[in-house]
Amino acid sequence: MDLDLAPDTVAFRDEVRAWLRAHVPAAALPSMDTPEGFRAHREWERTLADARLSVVSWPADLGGRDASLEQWVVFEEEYYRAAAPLRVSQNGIFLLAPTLFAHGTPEQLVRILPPMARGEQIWAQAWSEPEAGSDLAAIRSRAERTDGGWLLYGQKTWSTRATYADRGFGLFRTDLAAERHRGLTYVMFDLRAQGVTVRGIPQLDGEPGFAEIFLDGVFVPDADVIGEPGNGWRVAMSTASNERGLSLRSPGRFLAAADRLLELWRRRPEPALADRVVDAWIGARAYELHTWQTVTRLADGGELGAESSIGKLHWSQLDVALHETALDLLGADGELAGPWTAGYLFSLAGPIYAGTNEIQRNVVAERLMGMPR
Amino acid sequence: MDLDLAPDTVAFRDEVRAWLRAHVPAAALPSMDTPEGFRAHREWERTLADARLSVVSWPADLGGRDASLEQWVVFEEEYYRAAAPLRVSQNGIFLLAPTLFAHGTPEQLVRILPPMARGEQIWAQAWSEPEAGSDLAAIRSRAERTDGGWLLYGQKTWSTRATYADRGFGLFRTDLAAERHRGLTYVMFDLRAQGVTVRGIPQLDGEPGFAEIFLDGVFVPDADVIGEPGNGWRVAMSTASNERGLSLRSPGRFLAAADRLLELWRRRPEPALADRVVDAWIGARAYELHTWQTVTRLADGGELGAESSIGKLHWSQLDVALHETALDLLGADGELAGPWTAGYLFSLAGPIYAGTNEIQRNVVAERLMGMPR
Amino acid sequence: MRFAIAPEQADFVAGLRRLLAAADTPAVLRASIAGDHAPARALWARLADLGVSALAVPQRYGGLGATPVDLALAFVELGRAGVPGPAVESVAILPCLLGQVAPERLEPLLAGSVIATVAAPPLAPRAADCDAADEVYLCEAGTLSLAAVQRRERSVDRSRTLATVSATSVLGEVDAGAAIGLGFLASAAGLLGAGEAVLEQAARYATQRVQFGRPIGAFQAVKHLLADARVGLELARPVLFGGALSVGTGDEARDVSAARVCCADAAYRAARAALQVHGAIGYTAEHDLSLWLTRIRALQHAWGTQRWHRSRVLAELTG
Amino acid sequence: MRFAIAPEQADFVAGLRRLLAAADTPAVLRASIAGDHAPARALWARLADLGVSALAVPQRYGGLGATPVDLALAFVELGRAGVPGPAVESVAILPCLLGQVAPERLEPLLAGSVIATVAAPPLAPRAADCDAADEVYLCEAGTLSLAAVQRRERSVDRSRTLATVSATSVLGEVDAGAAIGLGFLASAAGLLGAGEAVLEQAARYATQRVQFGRPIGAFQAVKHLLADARVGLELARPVLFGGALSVGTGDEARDVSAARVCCADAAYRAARAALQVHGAIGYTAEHDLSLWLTRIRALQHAWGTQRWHRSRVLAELTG
Repeated sequence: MDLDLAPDTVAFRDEVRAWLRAHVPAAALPSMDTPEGFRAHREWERTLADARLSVVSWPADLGGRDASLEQWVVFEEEYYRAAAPLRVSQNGIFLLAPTLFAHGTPEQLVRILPPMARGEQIWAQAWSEPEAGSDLAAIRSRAERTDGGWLLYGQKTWSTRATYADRGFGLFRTDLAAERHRGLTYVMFDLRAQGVTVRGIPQLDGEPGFAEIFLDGVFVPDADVIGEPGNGWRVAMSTASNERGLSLRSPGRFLAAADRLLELWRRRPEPALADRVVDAWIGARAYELHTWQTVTRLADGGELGAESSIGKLHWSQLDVALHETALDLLGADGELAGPWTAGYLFSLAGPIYAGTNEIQRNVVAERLMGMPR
Repeated sequence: MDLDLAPDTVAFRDEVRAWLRAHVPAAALPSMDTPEGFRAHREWERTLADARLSVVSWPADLGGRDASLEQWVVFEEEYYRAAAPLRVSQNGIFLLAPTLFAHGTPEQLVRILPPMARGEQIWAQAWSEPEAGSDLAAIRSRAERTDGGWLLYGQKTWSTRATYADRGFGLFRTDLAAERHRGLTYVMFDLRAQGVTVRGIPQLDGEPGFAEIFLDGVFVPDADVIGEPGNGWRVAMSTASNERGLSLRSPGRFLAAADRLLELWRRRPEPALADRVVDAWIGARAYELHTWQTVTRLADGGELGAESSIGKLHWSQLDVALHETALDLLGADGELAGPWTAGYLFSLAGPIYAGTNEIQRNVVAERLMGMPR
Repeated sequence: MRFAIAPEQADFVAGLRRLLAAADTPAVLRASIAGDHAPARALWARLADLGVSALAVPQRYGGLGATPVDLALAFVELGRAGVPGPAVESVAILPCLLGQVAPERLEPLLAGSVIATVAAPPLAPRAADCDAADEVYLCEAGTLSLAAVQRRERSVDRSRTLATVSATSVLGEVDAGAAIGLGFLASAAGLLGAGEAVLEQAARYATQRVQFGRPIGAFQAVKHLLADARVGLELARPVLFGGALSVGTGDEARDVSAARVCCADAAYRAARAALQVHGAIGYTAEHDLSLWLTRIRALQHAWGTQRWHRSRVLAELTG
Repeated sequence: MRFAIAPEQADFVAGLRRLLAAADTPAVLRASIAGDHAPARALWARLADLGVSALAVPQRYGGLGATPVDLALAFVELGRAGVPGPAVESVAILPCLLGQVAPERLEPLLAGSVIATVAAPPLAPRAADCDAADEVYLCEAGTLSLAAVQRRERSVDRSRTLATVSATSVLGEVDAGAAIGLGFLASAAGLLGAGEAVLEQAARYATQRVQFGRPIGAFQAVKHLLADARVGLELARPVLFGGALSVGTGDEARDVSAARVCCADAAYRAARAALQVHGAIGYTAEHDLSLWLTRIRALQHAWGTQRWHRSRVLAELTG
């Protein structure tokens, strides 16, 4: 048992660290939920791609570096520590790409992934619907068979990034007679296509971080279906597990936030809040070590599975508590709009999205602890 | 709106305070869950009764003082502040007596209550059964009709005080064909009668604070049934509401504990625990003020009802948190057996007995907030 | 001992609640967020007609000289409805300050024709809602001054504007303790009302929203989240009025700060529960819930933080 | 980077767990409570045969010189099984102390023929489990001494006896830091194991106990209580082994204390959840659960409180 990075990981880390030091913009980019911020973030993806740092874990021929999981975790840690820009491409690279690697055709891989890696196509997820939030199987949007493809009808909501993104992916009902999980098909579609209407939904901070998508006879060629028609639920579950697991919430994010909290504590110590500050750091460290444990298990051929629910419950609660502690340390300044309140508002979504924490607790109790359904 | 005690309450409080100062034993009595402690506590009940302070809220002709609810709360506050002995008669005076006042015959009142008031008869509750803990309606013990009365069969458990008490009360199934809540009868029985076997159950602290009761053809005369046979559930519910509500957990208990916590804090301050100490005091104060609000409502003819669940959730969690804070303040001394660990172990039962907190939360959500069952 | 509101107080509350229920305060708040304070001013004028702005003005200056309990009752309703500020400042704090050194400035305040705000560093380093106010004051080191805005800052609650201010002309020396104490009480009351409002919204939503074939309120996890939040609010309410009754007594510092601690905690817990029950829709600025959520967070930091009030209670208890 | 236990470590754990599963530790603990330490001694002898008592003894003195990870693995199992003490003292702390000044006293310790305990004021002001020990030491102000019991005190865990001790003969000056650091690690590991044990008991009970016509584990409130406790334990385990790997590095103080904080918190939360799931039966001394519940509470206070370890972590992070 050890926590020593492999020599090539150390070399990779040093390269990443040096590159980030040289290239991360000194001033934060504008919010990616504004038009100018979206453009700036798209350009940043291009800059990353030019250094072959936008999708390090992908194969080299698709724009990546064949980085190991260990290297990926280290990359993320360096990335967050450098306070580099948020990834506007994250829905594509962390949700859609793993699905394509698992279920996509070779043609899909070479067509879809390189422009994704360069930020030329930004992807939005389209999971939820008004009546299907936590209950994804209640999806009503449908895809009707047509010549050479499908016509999409219906409404998606809480579609992250969709306000300004290029393309979307999600599940559509192709067999209306089938019950719940059955008869769903995994589809990629163009957000600029005829029949698509996108309406931004302002979040707590007032910016349209997600959107509603209305689909009225939107044509999608067969080439843009992932996996077999009717098999979308199984295809999506591999993505969902990725969303909840390692990919979207790398420990680097929380370690960097905990470091900022400690910096705040040094400037404004408050003995009565000491234990909360310590617990935030310990919580971030615990998630990092838990991730290394998972990385080792996956490297040994293990699966992420229901244990990803444990990670999600932990980081989502840690993130809220960490930011609450920061706001409390700030005293009267705690209500000022700024990085800490932005991080706080963002953290509040953690216990809700990617499967609410109530559902994650059910998963832990039922699948890992044998409780009856 | 005011919190000013009525003049006669002030006079009563002064009398009680002076009497307690003169009579509360300097050294704590031995635990009432030991034979000698039980005897000592029984004698203390007699001492209280001699001063007409054992059942102040009862009518004068039954040993009380016709004290108002306001006076009763003040009495309890003084009692706990004086660190007077725990009430070995509490199952009788707080659980059975309210039931008798509501549903008993005049004959039962004069026969049962005066010896209860003087500690000559100590009562044990016999609610739970092995298969009926939170789910009281699952009771299986039964009472069979016989000449002039009933024969009790079955097993009761978690019967507080039953190890050394004189008599018990509880629900028995009299109509075996009836479903769950129906066909139950409220019965008083002699713990020394033929056919009764009592087996003490040691608690976390090792003392037999509760017991199992085995009943094998125990004769009970008709005179010892409360209310109509088969109507026991309704009769019991008035007691249960009392158990959860004002009676058993007077605010004085928590105010006194919070004062002791503040005393501990003065001796061993620890800035990192400051907020927990404050919250314990505020929590006790909140429960006191909440109780005054309830007292006013009841004085106006209101009912306790489902709101008692709110009080129970609050005090049971407050009690645990307060004692945990004390143990943490004690540092390495926190594990030493003593008043704080005794109070801590006692507090752990709070979220369990008298309807688990899970059930109380259901009650609050369903009956007070309109959530579907 | 009668620890319940009197019939005439209940009438006042009912009247206020009726007015506010008809006022579409979410729309008023959204206008404030957009920088249009006219709807807020119109609402304030109607509240003034009902006497809200005159509550804390002494009778000798034409005000109602209402009790702290009445003030708290009013602020519970303002908080519940989400009335934009500056309410704590204009209604609870400034009447007491101005009465000491500039009673002539009270008349337009109680009539509701002037809305005012005040900063009181270091406790309240910025004046809140100065964009909606006609007058800005600074109360610092025992001196009350007229003040001018120096630098505007944004609050996490987008309907609030904060500003650092500097004195332009000194009005005189004041004893600020009593005034700011009323501010603490009003702040506690407003938070309790806001907490009650979000929990009611959440409970309503839980009976309507269906997932997995049932209203989500049928799930025990949702029930228990709501129940725990309810317990917090139910216990905070008597502490608020206990604090109101203590104003002017030796227990004021202890009991008013205890009220503020309880009400702010209970409101915050209710807000977190309400967001979790609503799920993603609660996270949107379009949903009214968001107006209360950000406000409840912001107000944790206004007129003393929870930490500041807790240490004040502890000092009173052990000092 | 391989953050997982090796196959030979897994074998050692499996062997230990087999031995302990067959040992009826609840009966052993009940005997200790009754003052009969013979069953505990017999169990200790069997553990010594498996090498447990030799783990932390350096190889040059005939011990196994095991890694801190191995030590932690063993203590997780001792904690899970509820093996009576003095384990932290005899197996983790004293080998390192005695090696410095009295290596001749190591041999019976590693053979398991002598069980020993130690007090280290002010952190550990009393020697634990001295009634079950053959030797009592005092480590104070950098000096290790043989000691005699002065005054016995009871612990909330009735299977533990505590005693203040006084030095009878000085053995020499020691550097106690490394030894006590191993004690912290062992204490963390024991708590993690105890927490895992109570949560497993609770999960088993929840599938068996029927109320309202269903196993109580089908109720969401019970599921969520168990799930939250499980999350705490699952996150504490890697922190424990992270701490073990840091022993001897510059991060030891930070990482070992972090491990102790996580493991003790997670165990305590699991204990509270287990009691709530069991209901009244969990509150009885007759139920085995009670043995773990009181032990987990007691151990929050042994070898540094949670507060002490948290402030140590913070000092390391910000010092």
